[in-house]
Amino acid sequence: MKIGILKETQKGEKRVSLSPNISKQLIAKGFEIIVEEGAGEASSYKNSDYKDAGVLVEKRGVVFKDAHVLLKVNPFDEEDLKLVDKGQVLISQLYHKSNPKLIEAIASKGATAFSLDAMPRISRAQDMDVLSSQNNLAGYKAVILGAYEMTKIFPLMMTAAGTITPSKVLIYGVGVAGLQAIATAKRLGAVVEATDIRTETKEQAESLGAKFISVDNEGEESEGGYAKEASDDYALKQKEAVNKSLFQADLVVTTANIPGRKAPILITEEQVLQMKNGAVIIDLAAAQGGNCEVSKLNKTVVKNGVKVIGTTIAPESVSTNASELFAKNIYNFIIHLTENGAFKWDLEEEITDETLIVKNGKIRKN
Amino acid sequence: MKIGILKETQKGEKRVSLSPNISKQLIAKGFEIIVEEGAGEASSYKNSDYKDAGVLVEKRGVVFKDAHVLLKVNPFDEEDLKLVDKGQVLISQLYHKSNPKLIEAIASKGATAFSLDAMPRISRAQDMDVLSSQNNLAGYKAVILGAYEMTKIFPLMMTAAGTITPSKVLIYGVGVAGLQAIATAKRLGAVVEATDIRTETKEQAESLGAKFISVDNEGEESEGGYAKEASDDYALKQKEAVNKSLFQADLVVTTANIPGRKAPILITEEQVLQMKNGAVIIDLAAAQGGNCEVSKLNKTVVKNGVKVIGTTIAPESVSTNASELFAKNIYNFIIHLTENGAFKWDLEEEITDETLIVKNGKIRKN
Amino acid sequence: MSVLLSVIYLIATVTFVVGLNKLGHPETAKKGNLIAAAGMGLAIIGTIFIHDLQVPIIIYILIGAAILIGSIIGWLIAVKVEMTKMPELVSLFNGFGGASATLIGVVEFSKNVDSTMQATTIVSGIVIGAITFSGSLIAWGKLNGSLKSVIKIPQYNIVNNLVFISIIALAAYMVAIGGYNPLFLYGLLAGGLVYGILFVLPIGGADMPVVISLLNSLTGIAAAITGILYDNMVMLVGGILVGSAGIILTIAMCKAMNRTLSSVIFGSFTATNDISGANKSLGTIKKTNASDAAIMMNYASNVIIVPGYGLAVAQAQHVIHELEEILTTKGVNVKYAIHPVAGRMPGHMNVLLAESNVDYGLLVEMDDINPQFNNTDVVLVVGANDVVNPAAHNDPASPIYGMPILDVENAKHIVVNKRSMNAGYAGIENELFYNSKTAMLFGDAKAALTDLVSELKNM
Amino acid sequence: MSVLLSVIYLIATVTFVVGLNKLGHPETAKKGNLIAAAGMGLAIIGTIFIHDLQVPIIIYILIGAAILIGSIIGWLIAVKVEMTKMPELVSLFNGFGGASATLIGVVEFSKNVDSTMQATTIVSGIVIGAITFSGSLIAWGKLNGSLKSVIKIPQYNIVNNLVFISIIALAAYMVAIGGYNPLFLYGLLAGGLVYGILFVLPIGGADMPVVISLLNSLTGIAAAITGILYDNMVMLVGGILVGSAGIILTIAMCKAMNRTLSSVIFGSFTATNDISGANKSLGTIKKTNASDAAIMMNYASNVIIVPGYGLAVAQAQHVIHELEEILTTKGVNVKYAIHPVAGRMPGHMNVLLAESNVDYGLLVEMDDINPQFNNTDVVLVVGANDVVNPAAHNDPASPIYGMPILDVENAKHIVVNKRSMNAGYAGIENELFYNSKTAMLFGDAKAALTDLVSELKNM
Amino acid sequence: MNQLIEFIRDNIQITYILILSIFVGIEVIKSIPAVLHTPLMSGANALSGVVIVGAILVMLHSDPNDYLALTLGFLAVVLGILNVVGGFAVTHRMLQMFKKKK
Amino acid sequence: MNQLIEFIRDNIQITYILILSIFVGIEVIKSIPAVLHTPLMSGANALSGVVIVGAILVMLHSDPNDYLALTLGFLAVVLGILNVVGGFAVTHRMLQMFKKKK
Ligand SMILES: NC(=O)c1ccc[n+]([C@@H]2O[C@H](COP(=O)([O-])OP(=O)(O)OC[C@H]3O[C@@H](n4cnc5c(N)ncnc54)[C@H](OP(=O)(O)O)[C@@H]3O)[C@@H](O)[C@H]2O)c1
Ligand SMILES: NC(=O)c1ccc[n+]([C@@H]2O[C@H](COP(=O)([O-])OP(=O)(O)OC[C@H]3O[C@@H](n4cnc5c(N)ncnc54)[C@H](OP(=O)(O)O)[C@@H]3O)[C@@H](O)[C@H]2O)c1
Ligand SMILES: NC(=O)c1ccc[n+]([C@@H]2O[C@H](COP(=O)([O-])OP(=O)(O)OC[C@H]3O[C@@H](n4cnc5c(N)ncnc54)[C@H](O)[C@@H]3O)[C@@H](O)[C@H]2O)c1
Ligand SMILES: NC(=O)c1ccc[n+]([C@@H]2O[C@H](COP(=O)([O-])OP(=O)(O)OC[C@H]3O[C@@H](n4cnc5c(N)ncnc54)[C@H](O)[C@@H]3O)[C@@H](O)[C@H]2O)c1
Repeated sequence: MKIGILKETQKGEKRVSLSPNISKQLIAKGFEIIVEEGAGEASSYKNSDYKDAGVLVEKRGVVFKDAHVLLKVNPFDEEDLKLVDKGQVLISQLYHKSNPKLIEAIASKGATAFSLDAMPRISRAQDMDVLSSQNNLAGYKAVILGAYEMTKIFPLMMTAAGTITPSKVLIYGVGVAGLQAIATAKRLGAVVEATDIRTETKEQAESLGAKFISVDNEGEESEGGYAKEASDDYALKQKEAVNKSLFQADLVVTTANIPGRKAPILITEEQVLQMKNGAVIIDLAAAQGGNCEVSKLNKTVVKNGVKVIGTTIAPESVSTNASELFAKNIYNFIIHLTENGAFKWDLEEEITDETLIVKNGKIRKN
Repeated sequence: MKIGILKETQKGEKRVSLSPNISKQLIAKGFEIIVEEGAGEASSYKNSDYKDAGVLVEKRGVVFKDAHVLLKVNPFDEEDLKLVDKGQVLISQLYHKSNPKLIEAIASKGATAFSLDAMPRISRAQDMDVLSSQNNLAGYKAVILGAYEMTKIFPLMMTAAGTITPSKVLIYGVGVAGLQAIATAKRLGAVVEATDIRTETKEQAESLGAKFISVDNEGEESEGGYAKEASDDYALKQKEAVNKSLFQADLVVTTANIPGRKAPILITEEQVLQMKNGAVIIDLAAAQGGNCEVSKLNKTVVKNGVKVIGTTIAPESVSTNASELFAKNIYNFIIHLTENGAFKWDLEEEITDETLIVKNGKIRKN
Repeated sequence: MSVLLSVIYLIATVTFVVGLNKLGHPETAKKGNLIAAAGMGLAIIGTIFIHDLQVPIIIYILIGAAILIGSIIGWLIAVKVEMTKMPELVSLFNGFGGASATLIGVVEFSKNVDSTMQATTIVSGIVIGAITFSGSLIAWGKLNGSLKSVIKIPQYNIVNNLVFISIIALAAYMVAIGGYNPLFLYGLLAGGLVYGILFVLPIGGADMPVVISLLNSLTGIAAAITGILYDNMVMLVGGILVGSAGIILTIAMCKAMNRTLSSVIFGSFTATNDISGANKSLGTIKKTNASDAAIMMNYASNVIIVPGYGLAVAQAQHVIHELEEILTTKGVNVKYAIHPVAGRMPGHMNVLLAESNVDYGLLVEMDDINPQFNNTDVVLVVGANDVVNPAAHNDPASPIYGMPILDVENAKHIVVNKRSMNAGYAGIENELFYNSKTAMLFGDAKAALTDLVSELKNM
Repeated sequence: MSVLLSVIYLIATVTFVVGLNKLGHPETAKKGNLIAAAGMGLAIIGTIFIHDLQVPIIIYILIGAAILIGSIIGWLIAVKVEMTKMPELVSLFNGFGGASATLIGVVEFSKNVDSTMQATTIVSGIVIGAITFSGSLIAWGKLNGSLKSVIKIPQYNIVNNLVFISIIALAAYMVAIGGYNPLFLYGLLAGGLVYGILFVLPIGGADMPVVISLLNSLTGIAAAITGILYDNMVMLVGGILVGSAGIILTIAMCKAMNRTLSSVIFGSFTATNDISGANKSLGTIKKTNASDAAIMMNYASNVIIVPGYGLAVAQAQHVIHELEEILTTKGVNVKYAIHPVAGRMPGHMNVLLAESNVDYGLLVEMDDINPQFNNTDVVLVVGANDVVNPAAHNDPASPIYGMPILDVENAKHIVVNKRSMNAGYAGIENELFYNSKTAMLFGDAKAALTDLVSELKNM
Repeated sequence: MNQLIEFIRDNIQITYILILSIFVGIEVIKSIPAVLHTPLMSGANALSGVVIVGAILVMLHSDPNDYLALTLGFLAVVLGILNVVGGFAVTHRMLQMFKKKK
Repeated sequence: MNQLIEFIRDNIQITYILILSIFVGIEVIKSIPAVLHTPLMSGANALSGVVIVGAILVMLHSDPNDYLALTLGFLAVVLGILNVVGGFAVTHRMLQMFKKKK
């Protein structure tokens, strides 16, 4: 079975779906691997690194033609699909719930597609869960980015030239990214608060040293580890509970997502206007529409002295680690889907079932 | 006595020499204060903030004309000096040892000048020591900048998608900035090593959790808390001792300075070429010529995959805190130099003696 | 009594005190046992040979034979029996001591009832000895499983008290009338035996050690009473030592089990203190305490710590580092086994342990540490659950089936610290806790580890 | 002896044991003292009134008068004297006890020398009592300052041993001949007195508490000997208790001072163990240990911790947080006073304490905390030096003159932890360490704080 | 009560010995670690075998023709020595686990 | 040596009492905190005043005309009671510092 690694085409993306190191491990398991020229460059993997690992380095067209399985980090786009053939298996993050057109296009090609972001949130799937591995890095980098953009420092310092009070950091959404953001901000000495719709996250946030802002929660249950969409009533209560902290915050990191939907708006423009001069908001949900009303993807918007940075670029900016982890996830996933180097899908099995979106041109999920 | 706050003119500088808050304290002590329009803007102090503190907000020319004492963060430049009058007292960082021309210019004006960077390194002077207060912030921000620029994360993480090894950080120069850099990198979970010519810094570095790289040191003594210039022999030994760590480092922060001289070259181009692909060097000594051979002030140079960032911009980038601390230093200094709101200089006294560079047109130090 | 014998008895008494004292510290306990044993040997030999009686040779032969037989049997039993059977053995031996006291009383009763004082000592010796004997046998039976269930006697309390009162009454009457009356004697004997049985029968097996300690204390008292009878100092002092030390020990044991003495004795009538979440069908769990766990680790060569989410919840990262440090200074080889999904976010354990400055070199990844559990003496699992759940290997129906776990089961001993028997993130039972190698150290991780550290410091 | 008196004595003996036991724990010590005192009162009253002698009323009056006079004087002295004079008072009282024993011996020697046994007891009672008496008086003199210098006697060792041997010889001879001989008696008395003086005279003032404890133990033995003479149990047991407890206490006190008993007794001949860097001209420093410092803090209401560079060097940030936590749980109000230049970089203490998760709210800036030292019971200075150096206020010549410092001198007690008397960054002496309120807790900060924590845990 | 007083009068020293022994027993055991509970109990059990001394005395004082007394005495000695030897041996084995490493 | 043996023979119970008392004294004091050293020493000192009992006995047994004995006895009582009362009182004052707060 031949696996093809494609170069990412999305702007700003520096990752690659398979690292030389992991490729080598797959080859040892009996797979063949082809990589598109220069695919690893932005993650500091040279073509020669791939060659040394036993990977064929080829032009883009060759990869599409020769590979049975095509790997990407980001969703396949129109350009890609032109080159896809019937019977090929596509693996990447497809965000199928918000991308019905893409899914139809794949189906119309008669291809098969697995979406990595559809991975169920169960313990044994954790080593294939790219959302986990990438959001984790995103949480870290969001805080670093925030610290970089701020004109204040994080820690408390009592010095001869006066006392610097610690920065106040507020985290919306205590998922994987939110937790890592808490940990990072806390390490740097900030006073951290966090809030989430799922009540079980209180203990988790506290276990990392953050203060949790509880919002009265009636019936906003979670589903399979993911949050459901919040009611208007909840949104109102949340604002009330969080506003005091928000208006004092020096850095706000928002990470709230609802799988398959637009990200909820948690900070309105009106709220931004009441924030501290010099505060920074890092909106990690920008790609899903943003948690902050004023944020624009990949732009820095300054509103009344508040910098609002809409980004998803965070994990890509630690591309070396991000690519390593992504590759390891892919490796585990491929091993899960194969037996002795050939596909063997058990559709009764939760992981395969949930991630297999299109099977030989037939859409299974939407 | 009227004290004038000037707007900084150096490119990239965001600080201001006196904050509204500290101005208010000085006014309470009987001083009058004038501020140049917009001087505080980049540190997020509005003109109205100054007004509320009781400070007069005036055009540039008016400040120069009315004030007895003129305050700046950076050295007075030619433009400034044009407006300076006989009998005025200038206070700022003058770097008089490396700026003999400036000192002569001031003297020729018949003015008086105190240089804040000439502050003796004694305990009771610490609350007037701007080098300490600013370098401290620089050390913090240098690491944040480094973390931002790197494509790796700092901490060790053992995750389902594999283990991320901790980043290795190497600090040259364990002065004020170096110590804070150690502390910050350590907090973020990096493995930190440090080296310095002064042997007493070993214990200090270790007290912050860094490993100290000792270099055989024969006769490279320090003077009054500052380092002397190193011998060639020392430089050679240093390279030997540090190279192994340098070639493995993910982030290098250099802070080595010798007061009144060019900064020593500690990392040659040849060494940079042997460093890891993706490594980052933050050269905080860039303004004094840099500790790294290839670094250029305020530029990012990429050499063989290694990013070398020459900067002094670090403290400015935390302008809010930096201005606060700077102001507090100035406050303490002015209180030290005055009695009941009028100057009273005791030239026998170490602090006054060391910082008073030009007295009524006569150069005292060089 | 000859001076020599007096001195010998005196020395024996001193060895008893010194021996008991040394038995109270792990480092010296063995020595203490030997010292006391030596003193006892001395006292026995002295008793046999130093006296001014005219004793026919046959008696010496009999005594010699009795001692030989008893010694050999005692030695063999003690050496042969499995380690796990030790407590029941103690109970058995204790019963023999009680029986011996009773027999002495029986013999003496027929000979020496001159004074009220003597009568009192003899009669109480008989009763106490008999109670100890039958009680110890019941305890032994319960521990070795021959007496399985808790036996409920109807109207237990009334029957019990009636027997007790009758014994006292009979004894008092016997002392009062003074003379020898075999009927009364055997009545008394029977009463004591019955009361011993009644006393121990309703107490649950888990509480047996406490009961044995109590009975042991009684044997001591019986010995002391016999000592008074013979005006024999070593018996008197030795017996009283055992008696008072035994009572204190009994109370200490109750405390260590978090119970009161009365709740042990009357325990079967009150509610049992179940641990929330414990699943009876998986078997029983074994509880331990900080002191025992500390000693285990103190004497181990290799200890692996498995941190989990509970460590983070308890914010016990600083204490666990202290524990690791103190063990290391004691020459124990300590490592942390970091499971990739321990905690609630990737790298959760790393953040936590970095905060307390744990050396990165001590953190070992799952794949590297798993082969090392084989020669690990003690694994300390702190607030982890799913990541050490063997269901991941064994139970295809489990939601974590197929997830790699830390194979702590391969270690010699496993100590698990958590607050209750509640499940972890995956919400499933963990068989590991019911493993015979596992001892549960219940409590908040911070408190429990702090206790461990201070126990270790005192060693 | 009447049964009642026997029982009374028995009860008194028990109160002595229980009282001593309770005296060993801070919480119960007061009660222990009262219990023992009550027992003592009982024994005295019993002795006076319960006997079958025909005693003329005049004797009762005399006894009553003596008791009244002694009680009033004793009470007044004890209540009036300043707290700091307590140890010398103990010495004085102890001397009186010894004198009492001697006097008894003197009286009895003229009456009751029937047997060797009696002679032995009486003679040794006299000698021991006399040694205690004169020794205690010398100790008292040394402590209250009347006997200032260490007095060196030429050929001390030889003289000392000669006196000792003469006493033994004379005593043995007196026992051997048996009869009453006033000359010998007073010779013996004089010998004892001289030996007591010789014994204590060369020992330095700082070691006096140990000597007092030793003499105290001797008084106990004298009392016990008198008890044997009268076949009086309460004296015998009470005296022995004091004797053996006193020896153990003496050894414990030596240990706490890091000395051996022999080095105390022969101390004046061996080198003194100076602390490196201590400056004699600034006065003397007072050393303390973890246990005392812990008790001080345990019973304080407000404690302020002053961390300095040494805390960072020792990496003791985690332990200090533990200390703060345990004090807080004990109801003590704990804060950290952060000097702006403590450590070696701006914010050094903040980084350190944040690492161990100390609540930011507990860190108080210098200007805010300085007024609070006034009502602070204990300040614990850990590895700080320059930032608490009063020279900044007092000494214009000092390099730190004019620097604001933490005014720890205003607190009631100051405990300073550092490794030696070495200077800090500024390289100057610190008078604070010689302040009478200051006690030095020497040692690496991590080890010292760990000890403090475990002491506190055991309270 | 009367008898108690009588006993005390006649045996005042024994009473002291009794009470002091109780104190020693209590003090000696105070605050021992829980792991040692079982070995200590076992050790104390062995000590309680001191009753063997009484059994031997019974034998020594027995008339060689008083078979009942001899038998009972014989049994008492056997049982007593069982307690002693078995007790110490078991304790010793239990304490094997406290071997110091290296 | 002979005398010791003699003493032991005649006073076997006293010997037990002696030895047990020594043990009790040792055990009771073992491992007390150093702050309590001084109060404890003071308390023990007060207890050593038990010698007063002997002094009283001297007085009780004295012939009312034996002035020497009476005087010495009187002195002995005064000194003894000084030791007792003063000792306990001083100890009590020392222990005032261990008041529990609140
Ligand atoms: N690492 C990740 O990225 C991640 C993310 C999401 C989910 N997960 C899942 O989380 C689980 C992690 O496994 P784990 O073994 O670390 O945790 P776990 O299975 O959740 O078990 C934690 C145990 O700690 C105990 N505990 C809680 N608080 C405690 C305290 N204060 N003191 C002592 N014990 C305490 C709890 O028992 P008591 O209540 O009885 O004390 C609980 O059983 C896995 O199932 C994993 O899949 C991991
Ligand atoms: N904060 C800043 O930015 C900065 C920068 C440069 C200089 N300084 C200067 O540094 C000084 C700071 O004052 P400070 O009071 O914090 O420190 P310090 O005056 O330097 O005193 C520290 C003391 O800690 C003790 N110590 C060292 N290691 C120890 C250990 N392991 N355990 C216990 N004690 C230990 C040392 O005494 P032993 O050797 O006897 O143990 C020493 O006297 C000031 O003079 C300040 O001006 C400050
Ligand atoms: N067991 C496993 O193997 C496994 C693996 C990965 C993740 N997880 C768990 O799954 C959960 C979701 O993780 P994620 O980071 O991918 O989630 P996510 O990215 O979908 O969302 C981030 C967070 O935002 C929160 N959120 C959504 N709407 C909100 C609102 N209106 N207000 C406030 N908060 C809101 C969510 O509750 C979630 O915590 C986490 O608890 C994570 O630990 C489990
Ligand atoms: N006592 C006080 O009041 C006070 C106040 C501020 C600073 N200080 C002390 O003064 C000292 C200097 O501080 P700074 O940060 O301003 O110094 P700096 O900025 O002049 O130099 C930074 C560091 O570079 C080191 N260095 C110079 N040449 C080197 C070489 N060839 N190789 C390696 N290292 C080299 C120096 O030793 C110094 O530690 C520090 O120890 C600081 O703690 C004391």
